[in-house]
Amino acid sequence: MLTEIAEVVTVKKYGSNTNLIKVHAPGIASKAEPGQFCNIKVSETNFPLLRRPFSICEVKGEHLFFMFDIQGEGTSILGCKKKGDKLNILGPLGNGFNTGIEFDTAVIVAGGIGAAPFPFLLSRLKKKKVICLVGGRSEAQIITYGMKNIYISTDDGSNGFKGTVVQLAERIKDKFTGGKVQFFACGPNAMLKALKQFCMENNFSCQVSTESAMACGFGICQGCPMPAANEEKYYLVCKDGPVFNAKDIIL
Amino acid sequence: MLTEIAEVVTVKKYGSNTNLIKVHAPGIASKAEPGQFCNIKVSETNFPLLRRPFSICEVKGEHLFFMFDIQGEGTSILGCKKKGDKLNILGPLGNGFNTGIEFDTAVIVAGGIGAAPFPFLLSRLKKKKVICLVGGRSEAQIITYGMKNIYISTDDGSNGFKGTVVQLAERIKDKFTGGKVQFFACGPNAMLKALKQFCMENNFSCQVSTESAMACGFGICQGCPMPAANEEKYYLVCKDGPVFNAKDIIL
Amino acid sequence: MSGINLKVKIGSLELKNPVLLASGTVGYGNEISQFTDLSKIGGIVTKSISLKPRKGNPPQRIVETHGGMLNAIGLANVGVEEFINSKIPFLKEVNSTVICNIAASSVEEYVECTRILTEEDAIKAFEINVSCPNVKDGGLEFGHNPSAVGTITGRVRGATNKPVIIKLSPNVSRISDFAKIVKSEGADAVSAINTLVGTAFNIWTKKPKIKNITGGLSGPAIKPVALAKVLEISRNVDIPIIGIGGIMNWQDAVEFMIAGAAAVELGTVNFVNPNAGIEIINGLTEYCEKINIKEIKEIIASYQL
Amino acid sequence: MSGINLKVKIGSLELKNPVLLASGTVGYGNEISQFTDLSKIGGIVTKSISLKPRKGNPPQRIVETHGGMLNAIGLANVGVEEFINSKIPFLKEVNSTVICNIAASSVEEYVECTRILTEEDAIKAFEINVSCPNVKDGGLEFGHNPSAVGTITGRVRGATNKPVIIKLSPNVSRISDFAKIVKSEGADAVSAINTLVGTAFNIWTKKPKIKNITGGLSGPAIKPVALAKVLEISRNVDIPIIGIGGIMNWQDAVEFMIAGAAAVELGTVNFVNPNAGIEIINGLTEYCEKINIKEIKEIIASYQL
Ligand SMILES: Cc1cc2nc3c(=O)[nH]c(=O)nc-3n(C[C@H](O)[C@H](O)[C@H](O)COP(=O)(O)OP(=O)(O)OC[C@H]3O[C@@H](n4cnc5c(N)ncnc54)[C@H](O)[C@@H]3O)c2cc1C
Ligand SMILES: Cc1cc2nc3c(=O)[nH]c(=O)nc-3n(C[C@H](O)[C@H](O)[C@H](O)COP(=O)(O)OP(=O)(O)OC[C@H]3O[C@@H](n4cnc5c(N)ncnc54)[C@H](O)[C@@H]3O)c2cc1C
Ligand SMILES: Cc1cc2nc3c(=O)[nH]c(=O)nc-3n(C[C@H](O)[C@H](O)[C@H](O)COP(=O)(O)O)c2cc1C
Ligand SMILES: Cc1cc2nc3c(=O)[nH]c(=O)nc-3n(C[C@H](O)[C@H](O)[C@H](O)COP(=O)(O)O)c2cc1C
Ligand code: FES
Ligand code: FES
Repeated sequence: MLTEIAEVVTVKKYGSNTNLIKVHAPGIASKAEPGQFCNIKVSETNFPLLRRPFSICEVKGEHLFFMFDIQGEGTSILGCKKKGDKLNILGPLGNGFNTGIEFDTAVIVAGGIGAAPFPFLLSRLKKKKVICLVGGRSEAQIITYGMKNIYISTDDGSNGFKGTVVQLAERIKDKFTGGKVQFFACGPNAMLKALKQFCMENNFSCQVSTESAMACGFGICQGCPMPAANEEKYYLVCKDGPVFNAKDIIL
Repeated sequence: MLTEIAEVVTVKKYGSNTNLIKVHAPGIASKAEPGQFCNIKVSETNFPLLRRPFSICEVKGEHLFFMFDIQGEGTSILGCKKKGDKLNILGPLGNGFNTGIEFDTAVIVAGGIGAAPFPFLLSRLKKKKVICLVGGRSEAQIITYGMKNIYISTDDGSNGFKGTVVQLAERIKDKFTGGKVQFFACGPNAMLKALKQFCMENNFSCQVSTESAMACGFGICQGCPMPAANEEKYYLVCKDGPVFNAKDIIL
Repeated sequence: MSGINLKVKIGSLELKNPVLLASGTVGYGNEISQFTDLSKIGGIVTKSISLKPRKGNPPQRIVETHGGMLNAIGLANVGVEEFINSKIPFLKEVNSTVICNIAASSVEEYVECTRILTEEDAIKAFEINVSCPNVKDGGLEFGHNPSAVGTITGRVRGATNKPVIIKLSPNVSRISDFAKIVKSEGADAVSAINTLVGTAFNIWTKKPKIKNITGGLSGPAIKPVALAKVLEISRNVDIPIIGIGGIMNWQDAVEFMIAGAAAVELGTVNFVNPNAGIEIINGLTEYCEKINIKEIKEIIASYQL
Repeated sequence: MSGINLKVKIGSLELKNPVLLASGTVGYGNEISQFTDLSKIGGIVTKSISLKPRKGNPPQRIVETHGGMLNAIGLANVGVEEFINSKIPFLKEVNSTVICNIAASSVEEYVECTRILTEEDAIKAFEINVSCPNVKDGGLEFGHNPSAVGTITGRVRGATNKPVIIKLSPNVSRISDFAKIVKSEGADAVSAINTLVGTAFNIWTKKPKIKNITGGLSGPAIKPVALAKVLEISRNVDIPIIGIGGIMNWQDAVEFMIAGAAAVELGTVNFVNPNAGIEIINGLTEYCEKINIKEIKEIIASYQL
């Protein structure tokens, strides 16, 4: 974990509301693991006050990529960055996906901008079988960047299966074969909750990257609790997560 | 007075810390008088919260020019504007210089960025004799943009007369001849105070453009009081000024 | 026009919409009318008036802070007589609801001002400022003393038949205790909040940036505090509330109404965007359409705790 | 090194410089030590400790506001025993002054915590949090009740020989009244301020954005209020003050010291810039050089009113 002043290299539009920013941050890039995130100060002033957390989307050499949707003031400012601008970045933060476990097939489940951490993860899964399920409200929210072997769902049916990405998983579950199957998911907590249910019923192991409001991003504010499943306590999303084994938490 | 969304045309550096911004604001441009000011929102967010007041430096057709020094966050943001950016501007505000009175020779006295309103004023004094006294802490603060027949003073003697611009006036006062002499001054209130003293002693009529912290710029907050000389009351700098007859106020 | 009804009532006072311009941030209406159409605004609360004119505090009176500003205007105002002679005529023409804000240094002065001004047809209600933090001989002590606030309320109540709104100070432990007292003394409504006491220093001169030493903090910085005060009153006292504090846009106005406000007042935003009132009114209409309600008043105190 | 002396004293407690990290914004020191060199910091105030572990409030616990943030952590902490076993060992190695903050729900619990923890050599002083706005069964009532605050102070005083600092609530009419009482009950110093009570609503769900309904407002938005409270105490009570509230940079720290603070605590800024403490310490040195003083303590309460 370190604080790095990173130079912006490019900001590219991807789809209607999604942006991909590339920054030069050799220190963080050399340490990052898939599923970890960075906490980014989007301005040099006190406005907005807090940093904004973003998953590490890709690492290429000394460069980091973040993929983000414009939500509010923080992401708007980030979307307006130009080549040469400086960003103050804390990272890499949190615990990423555990790929050290045994598995043969990875099922990726991404909801909307929840696609962000997967290009990095997939770059580490070159030797595995991979199936990607990508969901969104409608076609405009479908992000397949860096994915392969893709199945799509949209709530309104404008692209692929009509329904949620978890309903899609249910539908195509006979494809989840090929040795030991491991789910990796990221998206709104409601989606993760439904997916956890699906995985429990079908006996799939599932890692989820969760979201929470955050102030610090590294464990000092206690602002990001996630109820533990087996103990009367909260984990911290920023420090104990953002990736959890779905069965360890109450979504 | 109106609210106009003006497009930035150019931002140019003038000297080390001074900037000249040109914006397209036909509505305000058509109404502006020398010595009036505009209250500018430098960002589209609530940070910084308040508008920033700037004298109208020049009007050319549908364009307004403002000259400003980088002081703090507001002027820093303004200095970073690019062609095509939009600025929300209130103006023209306040009472400008009164040029409808009888005089033959105009003596301009400008301290530092106090030079800002004079290019516009001088464009209206083409038929008068004009003498310009320009002062600053040192050479870097001397702004002669749009001036003519110039005498310079610096506190440290790095350019022109060594001393204040009012001491310079004292030194060269035998040049203030040619019919009825009218002073027009703008600069820090301390300079204006000394100049008022000088003008009283020498019987020159003097108009001063004053400064004050401002919230609204058009008379609703009562934030910008200026003590009246002959009555137990305050004028408002934004509404009754910023230009006053020096003898009417207590500087 | 959309079929949305923006009318609200503050006791017996009907407002065509819940957006008022706050005392001290709109003067007597004339200057701001050059930038906005006051006839569309729910109501105008005039700058605090005292019996005699007040010169106000010496400069510097204001300073910007992060997300806010401090002011110590010192209730500069023209006094009751000049108000009637030169300000009311303009206000009569405006076609908005005029609420007259009164600030005084003694109970007698409050009563006297009310007694004189209640004769003016143009004035539809009174807002009694017992909470200005910048006047040394008045305001502060009143605003922090429940029995003084009660007395003023009762006496002003006796001096007019028009609706009486008491503007409460936020610089107290429990603002709802004050709301209870003013309700029991006959007030029709409360407005909350006035500014928070604050200060700022120049680190080179070591002097306060404001001549009066302390000033009142307003603007978006104080919005969370103001909302909590409105909610506290709403949960504890059955009295109409006018919500004030840091409202910059229609979303903020909605937040206040959800927290319990029957109407809102816009303060500092007027300095930055003198047309904010109308933009907020338009935003409220759109909000009603989006959440599919016909009358804005349905959202008052609609919080789901 | 420059010849500037940054040492200050809070009663008998010597600090190598006046910059402390505030309770609840630095945890127990371990996480932030990855981003900053804690041995350079004047002192670390640990997260409020209660006798038994506290789980804290359910999410959502925090929300950003303009220039600030609301939090309702609910004093999540590991409890005294675990604190001693697993946190103190790290703190011992840090080479900074450790101040232990205690929060409790009863006078007895305050005393018990102090009695146990005073045995720990690593702890150099206690900061007693009587003002956390987010704990329903404790904090709030204490913090707003002068006699309760007095009782806690006296009893804690009796339980330790180490310096006792009482952390005051800003959500009261006159904070200096509380400072007077705690002084008379033997406190060595006060710290001011804790957070302001605030709230925020989601306008679509009509629910509070924070599960606890209200939270504590911190950050630059509250700086003017915090400064005014520090100044009020400084002008009325002769007791060392630790200034807290919205400090983001060394200029802010200087402002607090001018207003009366003998030291300052950094809160929210740690989340944004975990190295802020050291940057501020460097800034203080430069400031002393610029205004040509040898000892930072000369600026304490140097206001020119
Ligand atoms: C571990 C983690 C990883 C994330 N990765 C990504 C990513 O790769 N790409 C991406 O687009 N988004 C990601 N997000 C969400 C992203 O942080 C928010 O979209 C962003 O903070 C919104 O900021 P804003 O100022 O634009 O929005 P605003 O709505 O103005 O934000 C206001 C406040 O709410 C907080 N907030 C708003 N939405 C969220 C949210 N969904 N999660 C947490 N806090 C929120 C903000 O931090 C801020 O304090 C991630 C969140 C977390 C916790
Ligand atoms: C009528 C009038 C005309 C002006 N014309 C010009 C001009 O043409 N060119 C120019 O460079 N400057 C001019 N100024 C001063 C200019 O407004 C300030 O330099 C500017 O507001 C500083 O903003 P900031 O955010 O960069 O500085 P900051 O120091 O960060 O400002 C903080 C706060 O102090 C206020 N403030 C700071 N300095 C001044 C000041 N000197 N006068 C009033 N308020 C101040 C700001 O408005 C703001 O609220 C004028 C001021 C007035 C009142
Ligand atoms: C410059 C200024 C002057 C004010 N004058 C008065 C006043 O005369 N009487 C009064 O009751 N409130 C006065 N107020 C308080 C406002 O009416 C309002 O309660 C406060 O500013 C909070 O709202 P805001 O955050 O929207 O500004 C004044 C506020 C400001 C900023
Ligand atoms: C997330 C968070 C948690 C806090 N927890 C505590 C606490 O446990 N005990 C305490 O005395 N103060 C606590 N505080 C208050 C801070 O110590 C400090 O008084 C307050 O935040 C104001 O300072 P700031 O504006 O610099 O943050 C907390 C503040 C924040 C933001
Ligand atoms: S975000 Fe601060 S502890 Fe997790
Ligand atoms: S700046 Fe508001 S009255 Fe002058």
